[in-house]
Amino acid sequence: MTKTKFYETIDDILELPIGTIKGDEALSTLPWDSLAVVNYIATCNGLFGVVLKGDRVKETKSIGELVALVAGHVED
Amino acid sequence: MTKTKFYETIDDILELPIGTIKGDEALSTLPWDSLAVVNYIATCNGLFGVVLKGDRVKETKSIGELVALVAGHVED
Amino acid sequence: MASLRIEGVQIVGIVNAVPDRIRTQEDDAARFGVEEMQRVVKNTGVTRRSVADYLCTSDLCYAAATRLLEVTGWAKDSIDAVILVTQTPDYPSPATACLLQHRLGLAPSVAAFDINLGCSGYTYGLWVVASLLAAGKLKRALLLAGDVVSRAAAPTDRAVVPLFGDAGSATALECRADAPPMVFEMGTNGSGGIHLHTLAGAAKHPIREIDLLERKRKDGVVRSNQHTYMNGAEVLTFAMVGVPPMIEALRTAAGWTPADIDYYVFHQASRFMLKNIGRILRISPTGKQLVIGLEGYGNTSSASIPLAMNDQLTELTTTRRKIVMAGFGIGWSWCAVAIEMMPIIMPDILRVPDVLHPGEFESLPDHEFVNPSDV
Amino acid sequence: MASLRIEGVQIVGIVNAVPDRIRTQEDDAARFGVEEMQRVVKNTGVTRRSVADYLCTSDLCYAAATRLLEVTGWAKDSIDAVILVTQTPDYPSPATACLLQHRLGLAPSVAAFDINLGCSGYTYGLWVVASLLAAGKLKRALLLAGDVVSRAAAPTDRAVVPLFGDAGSATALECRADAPPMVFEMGTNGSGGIHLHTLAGAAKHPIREIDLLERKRKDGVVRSNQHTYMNGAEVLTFAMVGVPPMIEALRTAAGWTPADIDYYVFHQASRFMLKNIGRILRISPTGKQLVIGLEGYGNTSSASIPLAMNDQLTELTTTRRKIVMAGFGIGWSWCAVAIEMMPIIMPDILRVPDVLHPGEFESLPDHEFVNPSDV
Repeated sequence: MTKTKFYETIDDILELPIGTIKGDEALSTLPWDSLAVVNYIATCNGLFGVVLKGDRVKETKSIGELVALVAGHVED
Repeated sequence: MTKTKFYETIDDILELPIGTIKGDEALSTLPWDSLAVVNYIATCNGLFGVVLKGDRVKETKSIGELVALVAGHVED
Repeated sequence: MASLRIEGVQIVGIVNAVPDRIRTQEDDAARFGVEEMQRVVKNTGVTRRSVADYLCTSDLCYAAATRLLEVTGWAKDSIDAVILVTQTPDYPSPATACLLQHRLGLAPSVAAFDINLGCSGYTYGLWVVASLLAAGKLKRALLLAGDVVSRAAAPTDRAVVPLFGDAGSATALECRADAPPMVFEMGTNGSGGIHLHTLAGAAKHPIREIDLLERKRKDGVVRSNQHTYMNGAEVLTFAMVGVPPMIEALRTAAGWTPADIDYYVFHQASRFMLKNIGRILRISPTGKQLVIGLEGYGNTSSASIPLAMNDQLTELTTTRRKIVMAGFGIGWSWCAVAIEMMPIIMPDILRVPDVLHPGEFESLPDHEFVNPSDV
Repeated sequence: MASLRIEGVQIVGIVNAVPDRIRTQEDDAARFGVEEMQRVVKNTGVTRRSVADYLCTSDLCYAAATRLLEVTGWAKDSIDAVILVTQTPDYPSPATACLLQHRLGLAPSVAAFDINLGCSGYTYGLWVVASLLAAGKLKRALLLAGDVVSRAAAPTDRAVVPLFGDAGSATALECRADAPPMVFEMGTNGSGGIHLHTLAGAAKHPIREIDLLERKRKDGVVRSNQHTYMNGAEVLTFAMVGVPPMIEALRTAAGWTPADIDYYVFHQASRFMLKNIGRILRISPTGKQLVIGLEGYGNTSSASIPLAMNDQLTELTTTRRKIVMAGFGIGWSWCAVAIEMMPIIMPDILRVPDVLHPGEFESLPDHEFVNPSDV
């Protein structure tokens, strides 16, 4: 998946207008809550078959770190 | 069913030697208890398809009265 | 198993019944606060629920089954089996389905039993009843599925109370040689059982006095051990991660492309869960393929799938439709089915007066204390 | 229905497990008196019972199922379904079968649910599992049937305590094209539900403090509302009047003459009941056709039929036999089956150490009180 498309997926998860996420946001500036964590995990599972650990996702601080968790599935 | 055969069935119900019941016994002289009542009801149901009421069976005082409850199914 | 196919069984009719007692968002706001309820409703999508203060699963399913027999015109002695799926039976024993055999006036030749499942219960029930009909070449069966979850919830549990409603359903199934096949996909992961359970009240944990105490617990909820425990985040994770692959496997097994499917009727867990499962499955959020019918009823556990169809898909009474149903939850347990439904009989949702139906067991003289002062 | 026939499913093996804790007639005499126990034993035929102070249905069925997988050599991932029949589950929810999926290490693709039935449960369970296998063309299933009735009885109830034992069973069933048919006859009469029930602990009657009081009742028994209530005379009447016609109907449906039948394995309710049902059916009291296997185990509810076969019919491991099984009781509910059994795998009855298996739900941190002094 392209990075742009994946950012749009995160827009979807966070119910933001498509094109909001640019890739350098800190999660503290976004509506990133426990529901979003679950949503992100389930979405990556559905998109890539990757099973992310909840604790690892909760530790992340930025969109960049989130994308790094599925590196290899998202094009640079 | 013949009367003799039916008396043998009652022997069976009461766990008495075959030939014990002659037909004129009072129930008070026999091991006639609540289990025997249920047994008699179930046996008449099995033999004749007759559904006897528990209260009617409990009211009886003698073998003669018991047989009268299934008159028509036991030959005179 | 991977998936399985049942031939020659058809859904003929569905009736749903809910209590006539309504709790609104405003009612809940009085307890939980206006802002909290706005946040809750945004996630759950539930603005009002039908809840029973008095009605039991039996009462709701009795109302639904009685109406179902009327609208189908099925003679009582033509029914071969009545199977109840519930996690909130009337009594620990006997099975509520046995009591309903008598109350509905069905013949003593009817087979009856209860299956203890919740959110996965309706689709599991369809599987069991369809199998019994097909394997035994029976004629007709009633599948009853219902729960009164609201009665098992701690009154101040804000994760449970504003979300759950009560409902009972009755589904008429019949053997018909020309019925399209039903394709099922199901499974179980008992390691998730801990996240949604009732602790006390059966053999592992009979109720002692301490179990009745309503006390604040480490998760912040005030409840007794007789109340339902739910870890919402775990339920959400299970469903969102587990359901999409199940649906994909089912579509493959049924030989259906995503475009073939008219409707997805999932267990109505919460709007958030449904929307995001739909997103992961790439079901268009603007179309009507993904059925969401919980706004007026809440999550009604084993009754939620038939209730959502009744609420949202009245066209099923006139039109042949390809439907994917999926139940998932407590256990963890899940079951999905792909059915091409012929037009069914489905009258309006019944509203049952929420009055007490005294249990006949309670009035048994044998239960009376010998010395009435011994209380 | 009148009766029905399932084709292509075979019983491959049976394992039974009982607690290693034994209560003898002498132990019971210490509570109920020597003469009373002589009278009781004369009727029940039970001189000792295996009872669990700690083991649950899950533990006994787990032991039986584990051994069953060993002796059949069945791979865990070859099992398609695990169905538990019990009226004494571990928890009100989720289903104990879901927890057993995890504990047994079965694949998540396994279907699992509980059926709430007691004395009629084993034969009902055979019907359900055979139907699921036949209709879905599944490969293999485990039918678990077990109860810990002794744990639900009031300790001083002399009608219940000296009669009931605890046991769990596991039966391996498999689809085989050449399996002889199973012919079933079943039914329900919910008007009898009142005579054998548990009053408190579900939606109709949640437990309050008053329900926990162990008090003498009008029928002379000291019990709480959480204990099992039984009207023995009504149970006896139901069984003795109802079972013989069911067996006659089944023999007709199966096309078997009385002479064709090698063994009658009825629910082991009590010796009195079995002997007299046998008498009404004209089964010779001196022959071995009527299987009575309750002397060492008591009435073990849903496990009593497989346990009696294990105790009395070791020849089933080597010899093809025509068997009539019949379960009947709580509900009222009844189910009989005529099966020509191929030789089965059936190792010795397991004796399971009666030790506590702490429930994982109890140790969940979320259940802890915030203020530990709040007890």
